[in-house]
Amino acid sequence: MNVMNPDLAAPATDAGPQLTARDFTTDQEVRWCPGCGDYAILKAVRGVLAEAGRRPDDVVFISGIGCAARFPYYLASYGFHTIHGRAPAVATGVKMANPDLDVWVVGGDGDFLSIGGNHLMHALRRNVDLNLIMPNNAVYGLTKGQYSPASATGMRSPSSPGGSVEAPVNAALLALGAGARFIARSADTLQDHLPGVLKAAQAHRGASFVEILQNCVVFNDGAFEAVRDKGLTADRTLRLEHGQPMIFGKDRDKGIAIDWQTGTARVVPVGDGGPVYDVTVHDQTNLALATILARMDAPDLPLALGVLYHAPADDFTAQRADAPGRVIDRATLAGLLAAGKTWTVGEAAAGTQT
Amino acid sequence: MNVMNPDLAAPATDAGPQLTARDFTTDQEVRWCPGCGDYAILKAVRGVLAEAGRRPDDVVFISGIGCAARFPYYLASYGFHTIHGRAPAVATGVKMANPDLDVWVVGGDGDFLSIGGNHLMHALRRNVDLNLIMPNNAVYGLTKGQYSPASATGMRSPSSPGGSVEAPVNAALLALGAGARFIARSADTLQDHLPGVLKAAQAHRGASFVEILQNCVVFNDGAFEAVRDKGLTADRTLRLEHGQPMIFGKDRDKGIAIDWQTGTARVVPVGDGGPVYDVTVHDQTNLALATILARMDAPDLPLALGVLYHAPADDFTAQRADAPGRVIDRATLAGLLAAGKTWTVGEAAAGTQT
Amino acid sequence: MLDQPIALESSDSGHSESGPSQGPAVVRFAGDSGDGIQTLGSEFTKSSALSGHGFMTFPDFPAEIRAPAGTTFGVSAFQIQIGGDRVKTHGDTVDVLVALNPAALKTNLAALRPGGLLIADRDAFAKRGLEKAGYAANPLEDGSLDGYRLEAIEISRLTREAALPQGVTKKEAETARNFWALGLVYWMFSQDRAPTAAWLTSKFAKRPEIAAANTAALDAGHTYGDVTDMAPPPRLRAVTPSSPRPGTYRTLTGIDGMVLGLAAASALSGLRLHYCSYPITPASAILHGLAKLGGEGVATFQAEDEIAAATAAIGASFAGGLGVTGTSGPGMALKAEALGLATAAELPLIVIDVQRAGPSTGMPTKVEQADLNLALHGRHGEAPLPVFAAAGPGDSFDTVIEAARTAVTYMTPVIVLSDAYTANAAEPWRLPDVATLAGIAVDRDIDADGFHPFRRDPESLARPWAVPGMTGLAHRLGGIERSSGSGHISYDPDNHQEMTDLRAAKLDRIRAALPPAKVSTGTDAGRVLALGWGSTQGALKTAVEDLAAEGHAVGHLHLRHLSPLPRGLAEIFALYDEVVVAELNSGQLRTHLQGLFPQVSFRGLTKVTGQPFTVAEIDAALREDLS
Amino acid sequence: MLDQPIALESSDSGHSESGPSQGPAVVRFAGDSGDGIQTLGSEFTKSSALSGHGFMTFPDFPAEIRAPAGTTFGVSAFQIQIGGDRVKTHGDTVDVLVALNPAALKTNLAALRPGGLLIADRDAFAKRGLEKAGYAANPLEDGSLDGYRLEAIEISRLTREAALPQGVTKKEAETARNFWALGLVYWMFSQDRAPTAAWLTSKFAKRPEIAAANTAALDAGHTYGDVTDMAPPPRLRAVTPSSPRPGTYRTLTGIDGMVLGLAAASALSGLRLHYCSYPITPASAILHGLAKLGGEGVATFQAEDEIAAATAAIGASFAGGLGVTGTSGPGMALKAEALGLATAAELPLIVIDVQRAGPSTGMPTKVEQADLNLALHGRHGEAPLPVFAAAGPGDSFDTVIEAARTAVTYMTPVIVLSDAYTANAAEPWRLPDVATLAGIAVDRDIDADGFHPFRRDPESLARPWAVPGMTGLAHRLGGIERSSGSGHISYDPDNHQEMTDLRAAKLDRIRAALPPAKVSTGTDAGRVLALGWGSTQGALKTAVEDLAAEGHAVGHLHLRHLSPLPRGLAEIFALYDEVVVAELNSGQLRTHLQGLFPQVSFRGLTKVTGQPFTVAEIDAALREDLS
Ligand SMILES: Cc1ncc(C[n+]2csc(CCOP(=O)(O)OP(=O)(O)O)c2C)c(N)n1
Ligand SMILES: Cc1ncc(C[n+]2csc(CCOP(=O)(O)OP(=O)(O)O)c2C)c(N)n1
Ligand code: SF4
Ligand code: SF4
Ligand SMILES: [Mg+2]
Ligand SMILES: [Mg+2]
Repeated sequence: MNVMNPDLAAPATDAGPQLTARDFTTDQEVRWCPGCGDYAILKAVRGVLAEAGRRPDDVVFISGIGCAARFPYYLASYGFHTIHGRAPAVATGVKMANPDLDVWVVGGDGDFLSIGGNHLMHALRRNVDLNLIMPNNAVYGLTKGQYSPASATGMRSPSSPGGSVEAPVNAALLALGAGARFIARSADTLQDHLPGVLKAAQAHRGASFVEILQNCVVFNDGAFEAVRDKGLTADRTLRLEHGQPMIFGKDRDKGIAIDWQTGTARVVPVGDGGPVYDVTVHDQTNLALATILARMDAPDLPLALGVLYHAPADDFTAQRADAPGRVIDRATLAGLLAAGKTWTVGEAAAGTQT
Repeated sequence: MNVMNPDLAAPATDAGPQLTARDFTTDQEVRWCPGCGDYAILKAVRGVLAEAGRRPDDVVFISGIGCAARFPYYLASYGFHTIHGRAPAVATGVKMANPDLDVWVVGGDGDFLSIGGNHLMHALRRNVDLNLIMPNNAVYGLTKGQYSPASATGMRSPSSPGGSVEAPVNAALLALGAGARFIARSADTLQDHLPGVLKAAQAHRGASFVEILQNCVVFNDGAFEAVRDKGLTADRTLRLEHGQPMIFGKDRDKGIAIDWQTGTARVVPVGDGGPVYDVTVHDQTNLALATILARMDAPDLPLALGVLYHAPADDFTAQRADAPGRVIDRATLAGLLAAGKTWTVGEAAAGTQT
Repeated sequence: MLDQPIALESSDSGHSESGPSQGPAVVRFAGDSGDGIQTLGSEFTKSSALSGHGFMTFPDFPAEIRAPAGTTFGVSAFQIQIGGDRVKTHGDTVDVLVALNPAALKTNLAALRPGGLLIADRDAFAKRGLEKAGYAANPLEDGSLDGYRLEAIEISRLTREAALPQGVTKKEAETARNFWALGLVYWMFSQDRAPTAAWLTSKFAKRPEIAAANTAALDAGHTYGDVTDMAPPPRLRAVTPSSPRPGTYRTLTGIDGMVLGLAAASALSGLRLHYCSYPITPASAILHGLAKLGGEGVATFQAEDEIAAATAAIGASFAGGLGVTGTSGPGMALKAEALGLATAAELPLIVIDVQRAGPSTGMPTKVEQADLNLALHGRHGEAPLPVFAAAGPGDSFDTVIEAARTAVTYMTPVIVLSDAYTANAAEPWRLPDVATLAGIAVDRDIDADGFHPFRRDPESLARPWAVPGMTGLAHRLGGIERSSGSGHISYDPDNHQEMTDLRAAKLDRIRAALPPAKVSTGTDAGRVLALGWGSTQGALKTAVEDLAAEGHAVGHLHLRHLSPLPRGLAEIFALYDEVVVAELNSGQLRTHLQGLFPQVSFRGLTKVTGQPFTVAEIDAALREDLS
Repeated sequence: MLDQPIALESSDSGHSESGPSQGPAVVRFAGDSGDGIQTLGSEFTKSSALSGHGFMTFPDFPAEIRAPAGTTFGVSAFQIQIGGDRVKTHGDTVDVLVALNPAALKTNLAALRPGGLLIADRDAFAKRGLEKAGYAANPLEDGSLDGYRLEAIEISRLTREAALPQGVTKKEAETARNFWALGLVYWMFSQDRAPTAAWLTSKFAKRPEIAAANTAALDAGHTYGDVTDMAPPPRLRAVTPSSPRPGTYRTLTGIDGMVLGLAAASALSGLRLHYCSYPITPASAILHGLAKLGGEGVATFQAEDEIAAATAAIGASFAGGLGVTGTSGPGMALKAEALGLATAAELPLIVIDVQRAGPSTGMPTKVEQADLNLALHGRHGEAPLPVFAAAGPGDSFDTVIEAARTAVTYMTPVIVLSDAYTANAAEPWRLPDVATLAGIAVDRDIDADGFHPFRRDPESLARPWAVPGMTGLAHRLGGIERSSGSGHISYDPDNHQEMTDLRAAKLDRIRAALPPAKVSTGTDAGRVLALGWGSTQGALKTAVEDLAAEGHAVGHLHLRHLSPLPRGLAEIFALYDEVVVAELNSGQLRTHLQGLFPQVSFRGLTKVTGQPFTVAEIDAALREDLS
């Protein structure tokens, strides 16, 4: 099967002149550390916005607090750099008030998974039409390097000098558990991959969750070397495509076969030597498959990139009963005030019932 | 295969006289509505505690706020009725301070899944050795009947008179996503099932999450009729047993077959007419299978009860480096104060380095 | 036979044990949660209103959702004071108590004044009922009620006899006994049964026999008064019906006032209302009330917690809506950080706190005014914002509209305090003429040329409310300190001082536009000024009116604006020897005012029992100072 | 050549533009974040300490984690004041500024006093560096620095020449230039290089050539001062070394004080410490410091947010540990509800708030004292609890121990306020004799017979701290109002009043046990009392000392106990004409005190710029009142 993913088609553009990344660039000096992965993500986001063709005036970026959460300052759209962890809730309010806006939410792994985990979960569950992108550097960058809920067990940091004893959360799996209907993964430096994923997320109506592996050069350098190292990436990552067998490797000589009895994945040889028929075909609507893909990791398995799960459903604002622009008017108000039992007092004080 | 589940074996008991449910009963009048499902859960909990044989003095119940959260008042152990949503965090602190205690956390679907969702998720991820039990009545009982994150879409309630537009969270799936290692489901009235599940949860070292379907007679009566109705339950529920084919029905004539290609379950006939070999065997360590089981529901599928997923791992307090009872002493303190560079001022004011 | 409305004898008024009530009468219905007590109360209220009475009502629900029948903690009660215009509270002590079972008697008897009339259903005082209520002996028979005028009537039997012929079951017949009691009370106060009969007919349109059974019980109770030789209660005498302003009236609770006030703010501003909340007692009812208006252009959002509710409301305001969030104590504590953000970002936002007894979970259904400090001071950093308080149901409507006007005009969050008493109390309310209500101006005519998100209106100091979607006004807001004007991130020391001062100056501008403070009742100068805020208004006003009528030099001033305070307070305070600050906390406003008016002699009159002030308590306290 | 330590000439002292400094000298090092400025600062501090100087230091980090090299927002600085015992601040204005690049000059020049000595690395002032800093012309050459004494030295070249022979690369050689600069400054203050050389040797034990290169640079800088005809700075003269109390000393920051104080509280009480926190600037460093003690019997928990941190600490206390939670502004706002629970449940808990500039995210690295209101009042309901403030690094140690003692003795949460200044400032600290520190008594000797969780000690009003696991004491706590004694849920009105009063009375008991207030500096009575709290202590004390020395009738009183306030304040206030309350907010303590002491004339001295007070500012303000 080679099913076309409808969401990867170019989204509808508003009429107007062709925009460029520059149209989405503010005059604010970008203040991440030199070499920070956020630069590459910013570049991809600007490019995707330009291509999507929505006027900057109709685009909104909401963020919490953290290095990643500085995004709004660097994008010439409307923006709101709010408080730590609450961006998904703020964005839900924005979308309620104006469902026509293209609303993006940006937060780091601390912002989204630690203090903000519950808001993220509920935004996903409600399927609010937001593009939630999470630069995951598996560390608290802005507060100088403490381990985060996404950090590997054993990570040494100022708050875990003996090594963290906590199991990391798997962001994609968490999103699945919360009921998300669009879950994807990419990485900062993958400029041939990240834009496509972002475009698909934007096109998806409902909550789209995108985890972007991001290098923090200062506090967690090299945490995602497998993805970022040009030499390793082909062998250490799997680029998912809906309807395609899950094949990877520099020479595209390896495949992923799912053992359903145990719910685990293993690598099988492909091509000359190997039996191709073993390779499982990616079905982005199969949630059970997605849980297996989400958990694949080194050393034995490649990291799954791309759209892990996609199963559209009605989105939150579309389902809300009332017309979103409707405002109560004075006539209606008068009716409401007088609803129920009333009585009238005339010049003479006798009550009459209405 | 008929693998014995080691966790269903009777847990070790402390020396001491045999306890009864009465030993865990306080003098406080139980104040739930007559007919509330919480009575049955309380009964089961008391029974399990008595059987487990831990002294009431070593047992702690922590709860948030809600009808379900009143549990501690009715159990003659140590107890703490804290604030809405925060019970898993309070309990984490209790366990840190004294890992030897048998710590239970009780909260409703609002307490655990709405305001407390993040604390639940992190307690599960950290695998803190807590027994987290969640009476799920799919409604906010104590605040008089608003829909909850567990309520079915379309539920009419004081805060959703036109019907809720939100997709419910699937508690078991959420727990899976959070990385829980023991996930089970039962129901208030299933007194032949609930105690076993609670026992298994208690025996599991690490965070055990138990969803207990619970009838709120006042605000959501009959929400779980399929489970509670003696006539329906055999056909509408599936009792999972590790290593056993998933067979159900009054006449045990139906089985569950998983279609792995789509990640879905379907009902197949068993016995005389049907091909038994189609029926999938339950493997409680298969996370992908658990995601499918967690989502099975009426009208097409039976609700899965029992242990959905169980994959033990080191628990949080066991992994923490320091001896849990250790306290810094004065000698150590003196060393800490003098650590690093010091200098001494004698009677003559000249500094000398040490 | 009485052929006139009745009320308290004025001969016995003054300042006896039972307080200073003069004209009005206080009736209290009590029974099991399943007995339909609240229905009975609302029917009696309606009938009282139609008879031209002023009134104030207060329901008293059990804390448990549904306690076992017959237990003391399952008792539901409803109290109403009726009488002339002067009725401002639901009454200190009860003149007529209707007790439908032993538990109701046990938990409500303390409210009945000595010599008051007690109507009890003798049939309910059987062994089982007495046991459940914890009575060793039958109080109707053991002489323990000798200090009251007891009418122990076989209400159940009489109801059954009246209702059964209407074709209902025995059980259905018996449930009509609340209407039997209502009929008797109607007789006592010469009120019209027709509206209640009409309501029964429409309510049970599908089961006309039930309507008939209840109506028969109502009539039977009425007739019972008429035909027995039951004398009218000794202390009851003719009530002067009130002479209210002409107009159309309705019954309004504090919750209704908030709900309708918010709807009005939306209509008056043309801004879509976004009410974001997480259920909590007693604030939830606002969410319920607004949710019902979903089809009319009002949006509600039940968030996952109070922080999400507050921040979603902030998001809605950022996107151009009227963001409102409402909660009670514990939820208010959780919103502190979000309110700091709204203050920093200078976005309009209304935050309603329906206070309840604290600290922590406290007593969720009970009244207290102890969140004032939290409202005034409960944010990190210097984060000043306006705090208003609603003094009653009708005042809730006005206050919340003013809050919306202030929020939008000055681009600021505004806190509105209500409490568990005002929320649930009901009073007659004259409908405003919607056509003449002043609009709330929203300035969206912003020039993109030279636009800066923190360039201020020189008068109001408000920054422009540019909204996503507007052309050429894209900008970034944030909680990090912003450069005055441009809004860019700034760590400049002088800028921080300037912005801190500007945020404070906004409150000065609001203050300048407020109506000056005014003594509303009593004498304009003299010995004592009774100062209050919020739900204590009725009791304070009544007590001061009475004292002033006696010739005491005492005034009453009630504050809606707690921050900024209105102008003219110092001048008013100077006219009295002492200012007594009455509040249901340990003295929060008093301490606050003392800090601002060091020269004034303040005295605190406080109460922290979860109960409102009685008029008698205030009377006694003021009298102490006056003597 | 100088052969003596040098410092400010006293001839030019008094109250010139540059403030009232008299004996001590202020040195500031500034350079790029990558230049090792903080290392340089700590080496100079150590050397100063060993030379017998009193000192106070303050680092000035850039806000960005790692800004591009050479930019103004990437500049890191370190300031130290050294001199006699009187050094209590890091100094108002700088006597010697070392600027390693143009950006450092640009952002730090304003701190240098007119005529002060500026040492710049001429080599760094090339085209690229000047551009990055935004200089159009080279300030070293365009005359713009004429008001200072400029020493523009080719530090990079000289360092390279000294270091290269040690066998390092050119790049490695150049990074040693901070040590070259340090060598020169050591020469100026006649300080010993040996400790720094020793430190270099051990630090680079694995790369001896690096150690050698840095040591060579250090020596070269020193020699440069020695051999060039560089005159000593005109206003520098001999410093009298301080004559501190005999004992063993170390350098202590406010963070160190908190960390060690908590460790001490644990050792003194025998309670295992559970520090539960969520990272936030500047409080995170406490978590880091305690985490390092993981092997020593201290438990830390990095929670998922501040609410979890607070509630986990409450859980730890419930289970018998010493629960502590620490945070800064926004996190403090989030803990409000949890603190209400701890107050209601009457559990010991320490809550540290290292204040930073607000509102909202504000300016996270900057100092402010604007969370006082939040600490005093930021809970719903009546939820009183003690609030203490640490006045400096050493005082942090003492304060947090006292907080622990109070929490345990009275079964109450206690808030300890610190701030971004105290947290990062360092001073010399005399090690206490651990053996003689008073223990913190924990009473676990509870009789199961007649045990009730809310039966109180008649003296302290503390309830018994029964802990899970203890035999026969199983009980239930909760946030719903509890019956006095039994602790059962109670909605009884009188009980609620009683419990409210008891919670307030606990603070009275604490107050009774506090040492009475005391004027610490200046005259015991007179014109003006300068009142402060927290990190303003150094500046206030210095200014008042100077003024009193001039003969003014001015005193200084510094409050550690903000709630309850110590006894004796009213009496002290009465001895002065005016009380000036100095604080880094808009007047929070002043307004609070005015509310409690209406008869006292308070004046506010406030500053909200994110910067600490200078001595000169306080001097000027007090002088205004004194004249
Ligand atoms: C309420 C609150 N708590 C804590 C902080 C401090 N804080 C700011 S950002 C952050 C975490 C940053 O980590 P992450 O979200 O992963 O972003 P990154 O910097 O790594 O991009 C924390 C803990 C805060 N600003 N507010
Ligand atoms: C901070 C806070 N917010 C809201 C509430 C009000 N509240 C109490 S219980 C509850 C939800 C109850 O639902 P659930 O947890 O499902 O328990 P149930 O009553 O259904 O057993 C809410 C919203 C509260 N007590 N505290
Ligand atoms: S600290 Fe890490 S995440 Fe933050 S800007 Fe620097 S490199 Fe990027
Ligand atoms: S409201 Fe529902 S959940 Fe609560 S006690 Fe009553 S029946 Fe049980
Ligand atoms: Mg991160
Ligand atoms: Mg529930």
